[in-house]
Amino acid sequence: MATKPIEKDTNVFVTGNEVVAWAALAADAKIMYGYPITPQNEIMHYWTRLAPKHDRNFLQTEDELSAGFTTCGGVLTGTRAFTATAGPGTVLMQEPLTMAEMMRIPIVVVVQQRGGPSTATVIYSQQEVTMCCYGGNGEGFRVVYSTSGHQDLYDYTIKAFNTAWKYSVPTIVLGDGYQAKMREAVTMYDPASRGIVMEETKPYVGAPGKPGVDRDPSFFKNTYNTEEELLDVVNDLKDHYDSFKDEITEYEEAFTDDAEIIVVGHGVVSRACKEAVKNLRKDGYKVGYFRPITLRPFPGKQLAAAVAGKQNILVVESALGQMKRFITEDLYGLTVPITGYFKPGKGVSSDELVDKVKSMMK
Amino acid sequence: MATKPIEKDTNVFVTGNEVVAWAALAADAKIMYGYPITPQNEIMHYWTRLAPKHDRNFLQTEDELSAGFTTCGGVLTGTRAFTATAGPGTVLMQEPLTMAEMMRIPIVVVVQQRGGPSTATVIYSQQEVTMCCYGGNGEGFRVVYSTSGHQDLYDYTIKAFNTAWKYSVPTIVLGDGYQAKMREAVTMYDPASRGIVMEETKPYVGAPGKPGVDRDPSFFKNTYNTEEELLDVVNDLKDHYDSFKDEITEYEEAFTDDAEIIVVGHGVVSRACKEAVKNLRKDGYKVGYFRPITLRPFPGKQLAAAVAGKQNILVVESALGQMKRFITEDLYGLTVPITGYFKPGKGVSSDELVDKVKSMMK
Amino acid sequence: MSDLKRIMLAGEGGQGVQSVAAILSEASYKTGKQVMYIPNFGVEQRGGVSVAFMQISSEAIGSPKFDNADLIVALSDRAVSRVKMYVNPNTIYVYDANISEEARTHLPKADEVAKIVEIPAHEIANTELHVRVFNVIIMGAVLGLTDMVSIDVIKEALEHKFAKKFEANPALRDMNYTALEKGMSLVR
Amino acid sequence: MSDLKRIMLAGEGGQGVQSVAAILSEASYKTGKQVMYIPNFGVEQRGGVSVAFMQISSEAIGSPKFDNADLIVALSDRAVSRVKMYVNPNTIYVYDANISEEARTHLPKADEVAKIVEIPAHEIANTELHVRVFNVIIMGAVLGLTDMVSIDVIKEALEHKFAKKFEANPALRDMNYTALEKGMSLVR
Amino acid sequence: MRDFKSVMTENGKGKFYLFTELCKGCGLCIEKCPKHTIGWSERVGIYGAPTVEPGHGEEDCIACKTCQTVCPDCAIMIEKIK
Amino acid sequence: MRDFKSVMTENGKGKFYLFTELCKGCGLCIEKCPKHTIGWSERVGIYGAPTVEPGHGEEDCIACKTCQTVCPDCAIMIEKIK
Amino acid sequence: MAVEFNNVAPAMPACWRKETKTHKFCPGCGHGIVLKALGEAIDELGIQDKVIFSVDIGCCLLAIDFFNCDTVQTHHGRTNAVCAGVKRATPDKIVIAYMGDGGGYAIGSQHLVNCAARNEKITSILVNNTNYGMTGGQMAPTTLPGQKTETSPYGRSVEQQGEPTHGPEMVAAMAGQGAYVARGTVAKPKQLKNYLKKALQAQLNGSGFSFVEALSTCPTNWATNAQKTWAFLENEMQAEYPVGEFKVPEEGGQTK
Amino acid sequence: MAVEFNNVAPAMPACWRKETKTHKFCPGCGHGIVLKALGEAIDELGIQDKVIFSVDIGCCLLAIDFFNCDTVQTHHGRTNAVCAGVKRATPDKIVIAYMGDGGGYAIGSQHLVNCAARNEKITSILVNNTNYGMTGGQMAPTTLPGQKTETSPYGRSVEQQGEPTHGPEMVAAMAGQGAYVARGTVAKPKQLKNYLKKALQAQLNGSGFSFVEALSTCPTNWATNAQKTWAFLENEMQAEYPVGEFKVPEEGGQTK
Ligand SMILES: Cc1ncc(C[n+]2csc(CCOP(=O)(O)OP(=O)(O)O)c2C)c(N)n1
Ligand SMILES: Cc1ncc(C[n+]2csc(CCOP(=O)(O)OP(=O)(O)O)c2C)c(N)n1
Ligand code: SF4
Ligand code: SF4
Ligand code: SF4
Ligand code: SF4
Repeated sequence: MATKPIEKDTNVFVTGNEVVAWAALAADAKIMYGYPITPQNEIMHYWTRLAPKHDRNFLQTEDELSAGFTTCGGVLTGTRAFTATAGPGTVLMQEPLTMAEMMRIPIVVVVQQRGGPSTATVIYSQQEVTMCCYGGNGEGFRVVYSTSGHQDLYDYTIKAFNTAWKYSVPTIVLGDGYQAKMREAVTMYDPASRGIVMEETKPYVGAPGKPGVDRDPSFFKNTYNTEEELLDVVNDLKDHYDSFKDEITEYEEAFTDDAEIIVVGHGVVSRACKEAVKNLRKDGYKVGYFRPITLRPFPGKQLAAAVAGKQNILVVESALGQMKRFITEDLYGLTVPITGYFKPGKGVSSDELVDKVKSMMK
Repeated sequence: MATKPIEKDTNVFVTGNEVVAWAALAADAKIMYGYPITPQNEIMHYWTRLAPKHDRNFLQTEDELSAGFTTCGGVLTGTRAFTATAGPGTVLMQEPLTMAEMMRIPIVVVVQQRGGPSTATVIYSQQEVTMCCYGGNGEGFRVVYSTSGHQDLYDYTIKAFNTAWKYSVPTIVLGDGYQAKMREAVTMYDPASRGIVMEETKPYVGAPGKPGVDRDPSFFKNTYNTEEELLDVVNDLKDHYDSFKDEITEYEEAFTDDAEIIVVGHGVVSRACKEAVKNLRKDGYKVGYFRPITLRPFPGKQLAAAVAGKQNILVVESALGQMKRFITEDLYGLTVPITGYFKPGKGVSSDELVDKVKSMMK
Repeated sequence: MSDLKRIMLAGEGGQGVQSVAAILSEASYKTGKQVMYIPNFGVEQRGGVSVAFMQISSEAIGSPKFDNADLIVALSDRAVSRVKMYVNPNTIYVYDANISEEARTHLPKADEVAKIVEIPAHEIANTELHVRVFNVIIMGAVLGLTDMVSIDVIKEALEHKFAKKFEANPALRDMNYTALEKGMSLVR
Repeated sequence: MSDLKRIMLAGEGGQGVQSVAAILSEASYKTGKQVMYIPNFGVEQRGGVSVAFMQISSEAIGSPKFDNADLIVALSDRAVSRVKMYVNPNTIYVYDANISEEARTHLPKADEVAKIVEIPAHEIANTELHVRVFNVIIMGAVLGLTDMVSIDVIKEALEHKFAKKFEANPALRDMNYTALEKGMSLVR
Repeated sequence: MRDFKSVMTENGKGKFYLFTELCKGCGLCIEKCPKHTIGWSERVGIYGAPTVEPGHGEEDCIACKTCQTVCPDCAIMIEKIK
Repeated sequence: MRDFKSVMTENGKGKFYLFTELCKGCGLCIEKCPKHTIGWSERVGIYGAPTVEPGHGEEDCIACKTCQTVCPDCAIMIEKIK
Repeated sequence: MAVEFNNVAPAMPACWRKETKTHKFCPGCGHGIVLKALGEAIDELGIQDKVIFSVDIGCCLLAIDFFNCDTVQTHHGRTNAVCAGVKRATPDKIVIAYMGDGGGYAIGSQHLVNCAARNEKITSILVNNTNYGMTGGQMAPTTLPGQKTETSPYGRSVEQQGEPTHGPEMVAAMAGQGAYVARGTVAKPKQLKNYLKKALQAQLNGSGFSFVEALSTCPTNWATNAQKTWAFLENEMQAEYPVGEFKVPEEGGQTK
Repeated sequence: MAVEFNNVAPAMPACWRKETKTHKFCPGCGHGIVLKALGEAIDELGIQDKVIFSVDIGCCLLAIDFFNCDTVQTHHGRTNAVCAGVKRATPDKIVIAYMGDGGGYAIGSQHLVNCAARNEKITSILVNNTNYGMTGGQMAPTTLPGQKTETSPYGRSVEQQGEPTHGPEMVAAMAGQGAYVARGTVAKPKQLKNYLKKALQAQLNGSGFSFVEALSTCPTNWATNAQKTWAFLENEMQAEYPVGEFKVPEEGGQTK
C-alpha cells in the first residue's frame, strides 16, 4: 500500500486548487468524480497526477449530474469520495445533492464559486451561497463551510469528510475563483499529526454477508407514497440536522466587544473585512469583525450576541445579499440596523471597506 | 386561422391542470415545450389534445433541461411559449432559468409543486419556493406568482405571459399538486373581454431584414470577461428588476385592522388560513389574514404595514419556513414575534389553524 | 358555522370511489354549490388505497383536504385503516359489511361518532345486481346521508355519462337506478 | 500602516507578466514574507490583457485583489487602459516606451502619481538582448523599484527554473542576468 | 420465510398450483396456454379480481409450464404428474 | 464597412496579400504551401508575433491559394498574376 | 378438484424477497417477467451476495425491495450514473442498473451513451414498454409510429416526433471491445434470461459494458386486455424492435 | 517587393462580420477554418438573412459576434436544445447549432441523441479538437487513446476511459429518414464546406436532422507548433475518425 501522501508538515506556496487536491489525498479520499469547469479544473489536474501514485481513483464523467450521482454511488459503497464544481455546474449538482440530503449520503462537494447568473464569468463571486445552502426542492439539509484562504481550504476539506461521514450529511466546501487560482502559503499536514482521526466510513450497500440470509438487505429509497409519510421523513431529517448543528457551527470574531459597527463577511471577503477592521482600529475607529465559517448551519446565535446593542451591522458580500438573508432570518427581532455592501460577482477590497465604514461613522 | 379558443365566459368544474392548459390557450401561447412529471402531466395532456385544433404546437423534450432551453429558444424568436414542471424537474429547470434571467428571456414556467427533497412524493408541497425565487447561481431576477386555486391559475397564467413579455423577465406560476389534481369551479374568459391586452411579443433573433445590411445583427450572450463587466450587468439587472417590482407586487389581506394576530400563508395554504380566520372571527377572535400573491417580488412593505403593532405573526407553510425567510428579510427591524407553523410536504387544514390560533390566544 | 360538508370515500383501486366522487361533485357543482373534489394520488398507479376527498358548501371552500370528515365511507380493510385519522365525534361513518374481522376492530365505536352504518353493498351488488354497479350503490348511500344533491340530478348525470350504453341496453339504466335507490335505502 | 506592497503587472498574452509574477512571488515567499499572487483570468485563453496582482507584506494579507496599487507596470496599449483604475497618488507607474501615442494620452500625469517611469524594455530586448528576456528586464525593473527580494534570490530562482537550459547554454545565463540588471538600472 | 396459500387443481398431466395472494388476475397466462385450458376461477386474488384455474378448455393441461413462465407474479406453479 | 491594412508581395504567379491586423502568426499556411515558399516576415501581426510572406523557399508561388484556404483568419489573399 | 395448501412454495427465484410479494407492479405488467428472468440469472450465476441492484424512478422504483440484494433507488434517468459510481468504487461487486425507456433513452441518455462509450463494467437493463408508465402513459422515445399516448393523443407522428429510438443499436454503435448488447422480450422469458445471464457474465469477466433492453408490457397504460397486450407486444413492438444480440464478447472477453 | 494597401478587402465570406475580425480564436485554431467553410456555405446558399446561429459554451462562445447573422450564446451543451426550440417556433428560419465535442458528446449528448431521434430540422455542427479547449485542455469523449490531456496526464487509457466517441456514427444510428450526417476535417476545407452546404440544404428541404462533425486543431492545448498541429490532425485524428458522409438524404428528401 501507498504511504501517507503527507508525512510531516510541509509549507508550500501554491494555488488553492492544488491545496484541495492535497487535502483530499491527506483525508484519505479514495476517489474523485468530476467534470471540468473553471475555476475548479486544477483540482482535477492535480488529483489525476497524484492519484495513481497514492492508489486513488478518478472518473471524469459526462456532466455534473453524473459527477454528483457517481459520487453518491461511490459513497454508498462506503468509499470516501468527492467531487468539485462551480457556477452552472453547481446548479446541476443540486439534483444529486437533493438525493444525498434525502438519503443522508455523505458526499463532499468542493464549490469554487464564479460569477452568475448563467455562464457569466469564470472568475469569482459569492453568488452560490443560497444555492449551496438551500438549493433544490428541499429544506437545505447540508453543511456548508465557507473558506477564506489556503489554510482554510486545507483544513476544511479534511474536516468536510469527517462532518459528512460522522453525521451522514452532504457537505460542501465553499471556495471561489480567487482562492482557486491565487497562490499563497499554506501548511499541509498529516491529519493524524493534529490529532484528527478520519471518521470510519460505512458501506450503505454491499456490506459483507448474503442479504436475506446472513443479514437483511439494505434498501435505500427517496420516494414516499403519502404526505404523512413524507412529513415524518422530513421532520426526521430536520431533527437529525438539529441534533448536530450546534456542535458543528463555526465562526470567527474579533474586536467586537467595544465595537459600534460590526462588519460581517464570509469567505475570502472576510479577509478584506478583517484587514479593514484592523486598519480602522489603528485609526481609532471602534469597529468589530464577525465571520460565519459555517453558512449552513448559520452561527445566528453567536452573531446575535456579537451585535447586541451595536449601532450598525455592515454586511459585505460579493453577491446581492445572499448571506444577509440568513442574518435577518436568525436576527429577526433585533433592531440593530443592517447596512448592505454588495458587489455581485466582484471582489471587495479592504480599502473600499475602510472608506465605507468611515463614511458610516461620520 | 383558428378562432379564439374561449369566446365568452365559461364556467366549468375541472382540474387545475386543465385550467392551465386553457389559460395558456386563451393567452395566445403558441407553443408548449415539456417533459412529463407528476403532478403537472395533465397540462400536457390537455394541451396536446387542444393544440392542433387551435393551431398551437407542442414539443415533448428529452428532459427538463431541454424543456427549459427549448422554451428559451422559442421565446427568443418572439413566440409566446411556456413549459411546466415540478419537483426534481424544477431543480433541473434552474439551469435554463438562470440563462433566462441573464439574457432577460421572458419564458413562462408553470410549477406544480410536489414533496421534496429528492423524488419524495408526487403529491403536494410548498417546498419549491426558495428554488423558484432564488434558485441557480444568481440573484433571483424572476417573478413568481403563487396561486391558491383554479381562478388564480387561470388569471395568473394569463398574467404571467404579460408580465414576462412586458418586463422581459422569466415568470413562474407557482401551483402545487393539490391545485393540479383537484376539481373546483372556475370561470374561463377571453382576456380581451376583461380588458386584458396581451403584450406584444418581440423577436430577439430573426427580426426582418438582412443583418449587417438592413440592420445590426442581434447578439445575445451570457458570458463576460471581467468582474467589472459582470458587476455592471448584474447591477443593471437589479435596477431593471427594481424599476418594475413595486408595480407588479400583489397581495391580499383581510381583517387586519384590529387584529392581534396576523396569519400569513401563500398559495393553497392561504385558503386554509382565510377559512380559519373567518371561522375564528365568527368566534370573536381578533385575527387577520395576509397572503402574498407575488413571492418574488415579495410584498414586504405591505406586510410590514399590516403587522405593525400586532401581537404575533403566524406564518403557515407546507414547507420548513421557506417563505418565512422572505418575511424576516423584509421585516427585519420589527419586533412583532413570528411563530412558524410548518408542515413540510403536507397539506394544512383550516381546523388545525383554528386550534393553533386559539392556543396562541389563550 | 356554514353548511360545509366534508366527505371522504376510501376503497380499493377497482371499487370506483373516484368515479363516485367525480359524478357527485360535478352534479352538485351544477346545482350551484361550491364544490371541491380532490383524489388522493401517489406513485403507484395500482395497488394503493384509493381515497376521494369532497367538500360541498354554499360558501367558498378552503383547503382541498381536511382533518375531520363529516361523512366517511370505507369499503375495504385497508380503507378502514386509512380513514382512521379523519374520524371525529360528528362523523357519520359507513362501511361495507364485507370487511374482515380484523378490520372491524379498527372501526370507530358507536359513541365515538355521530352515527355508524354497515351496508351490505358488496353482497347486494354481487348477488342481487351486478359487480359493476357496486359503486352506484355507494353513490346512493352517500346521497341518502347528505342533501348534497337530489337523486334526479344524479340520474341525469348517469343518463349523460352512459347515454350510449343505456340506449343500447335499457336494462342497464334500470339496474343503475335500482342500485342508486338501493344505496339510499340502505342508510335510511 | 504595514509594509504591505501591492504590485500590478499588465501586458499582452505573450509578454510573460504571469511568469514574472510567479517567480517574484515565489521567491519572496521563500524569504519568509507573506505573499499573495493572483493572476487575472477570463474566458479567453488568448487575446486578452494579462494582469498579475501581487501583494507582499510581513503581516497576513487580506483580499487577493486590491483597488490601489503601489507599483504598476503597464506593457502595452491595452494594458495602459486596463490599469487605469488602480492608479492613485502613491503609485509608482512604469510603462514600456513602445506604447502608441494614443495610449500615452491615457497615462497618468506626473503629478497624479508618486513617480512615473518610461522604460525601453521592449527595444532593449529586441535590439541589445533577445525578445525572450523581455520579461526578465521587467522583473529587474520591479526589483529595482521595490525591496521585495534581493537580486541574488531571483538569480537563484532563475538558476533553479532554467537549470537544464543554462547548463546546455551558459550564454543564456549571462543574458538573463544582464537583462535582470538592465531592468534594475532602467528604473534607478 | 413467508408462506403462501395455494390452491392445487389436477387437470391432465399437471398439478396446477395457484397462489391467490400472488395472482392479480391479469389473464396473461390464459392467453399463452397452448391447450387453452386456463380460465377464470371463482376465487378472487390479492386485488379482488378473479384468479385462474385449469380445466376450462376442451383439452387438458400438458404441464408445459408456459403459464408458470409467463406469469409476472409467480402465481402459478406446475408440477408434472408422473 | 471596416478596412484592413495589407502588404502585398509579388512572387511567382501570385500577388500575396497579407493582412497584418488579421495574421496571428500561427504558421499553418507555411506548412501547407506546396512550394514551401512562405516564411516568417519582419512585420509583426495583431498579437505581436511575426507574420508571413512568400519568397522564402527555392520555388515561387504558383497561386494555388492553399495558404488562403487554410488560414483560419482570412489573413492571406492570393491574386493570380495573369 | 381443488385442494388448498398453506405450505407449498411458489416457483420464485431464490433471490426474490418473498416478504414483499406479491410485488407492486400492475396486473399484467412485464416488469415481473423481466425481474423473474433476472432473478433466475442471478440464482444460476450464484452472485446474489455480490449484487448491488439499483432502480430508476419510473415503474422500476416499485422494485426497491424486490430482491434479497442491497438496492438503491436513484433519480429519474440517473441510475446508470449511480451504478458507474458504485462500480468504480467497488469493482468486485456486480452492479445492476434497472430502468425504463424514458429514464434510459430520454432524460438519462447522456449517462447511457457515455457509460457505453467508457465501457463501464456494469449491467444495464432497460424495460421498453413504449411509454412513460409511472407518470400515466405519455409518449416515450420508444413509442411506435401512430401509437396513441397521453401526449400523442392523435398518434405519434414520425414527421413531428421522429422514429422510435432503437437503444441497443445505438449502444452497440457506442460501446467498445468486450461489451455485450442485446434485446429480449418478455414474450420469450427463457431467451431473455439467457441474455441477462450473458450480460452479467460479461460483468463478471470485466470485459465491458453490458446492456439488455427488454420489450415489455403495460396493460394499464395501453388499456389492453390480456389478449391485446400480447398482440401489441408480439406483433407491433417486435416488428419495430428486432430481438437478438447486437454485440457479444469473444471467449477471451473481446467483442466479436 | 512589398507594397502596402489600406483598401484591399480580405477574402472573407460575405456573411463574416468584418468589425469583429480578427476573431478571438487562438492562433492556429481550426474554428476559424470551420467558420470560414460555414460562411462560404451560407453565402453560396444565399441564406444569411434566414440564419439563426447559436453557439455553445466552449471555445465556440468566441463566435458570438462572428457572422452578420443573429446569434445566441447558450449554455454548455444546451445549444442543440435551444436550436430545436427556435426551429419549432419558427420553422422558416435556418437554425445552426455550433458546439465542441464536450458540449455535444458529453454534457449535451442527451440533446444531440434526441434531436437526432426526433429528426429535428436543424443543422448541428460539432468541432472535434479531442479535448476541452475553453477550460484548458481536459480529456474529452474524443481524446485519442494514449493522448495526454490535463485530466489524462498519463495518457487516455482505453481500459479505464473507453474508446473515443464516434459521433457521426452514433448520430447516423439514431437519425431517421432524410437526415444528413458527415465528418469533415479542417485539413480539407473545401470538402468540409460541401458537407456543411449539404447539411444546410437538408434543412432547407426540411428533410431531417443534419449533423457535421469537423475534425479541428487546438495548438494551444495540444502545445504543438504548426507542423505538429497538422501532423496530429492528419495522421492521428484522421486515422481514428474516418472522414466522409454517413447518411445522405435521397433526392426526394429521404435518406439512402
Ligand atoms: C427529473 C425528473 N423528471 C421527471 C420525473 C417524473 N417521472 C417519474 S417516472 C417518469 C417516467 C418513467 O418512464 P420510464 O422511464 O419509461 O419508465 P416506466 O415507468 O415506463 O417503467 C417520469 C417522467 C422525475 N421523477 N424526475
Ligand atoms: C454546466 C457547465 N459545466 C461546465 C462548464 C465549463 N465548460 C465551459 S466550456 C467547457 C468545455 C468545452 O469543451 P468543448 O465542448 O469540447 O469545446 P471546445 O472549447 O474544445 O471548443 C466546459 C467544461 C460550463 N460552462 N457549464
Ligand atoms: S402448464 Fe402449459 S398446458 Fe398446463 S395450464 Fe400451463 S400453459 Fe397450459
Ligand atoms: S396467474 Fe399470473 S399470469 Fe395468470 S392471471 Fe394470475 S397473475 Fe396473471
Ligand atoms: S498560393 Fe499556394 S503556392 Fe502560393 S503561397 Fe499560397 S500555398 Fe504557397
Ligand atoms: S495561417 Fe493565417 S494567421 Fe496563421 S500564420 Fe498564416 S497567415 Fe498568419
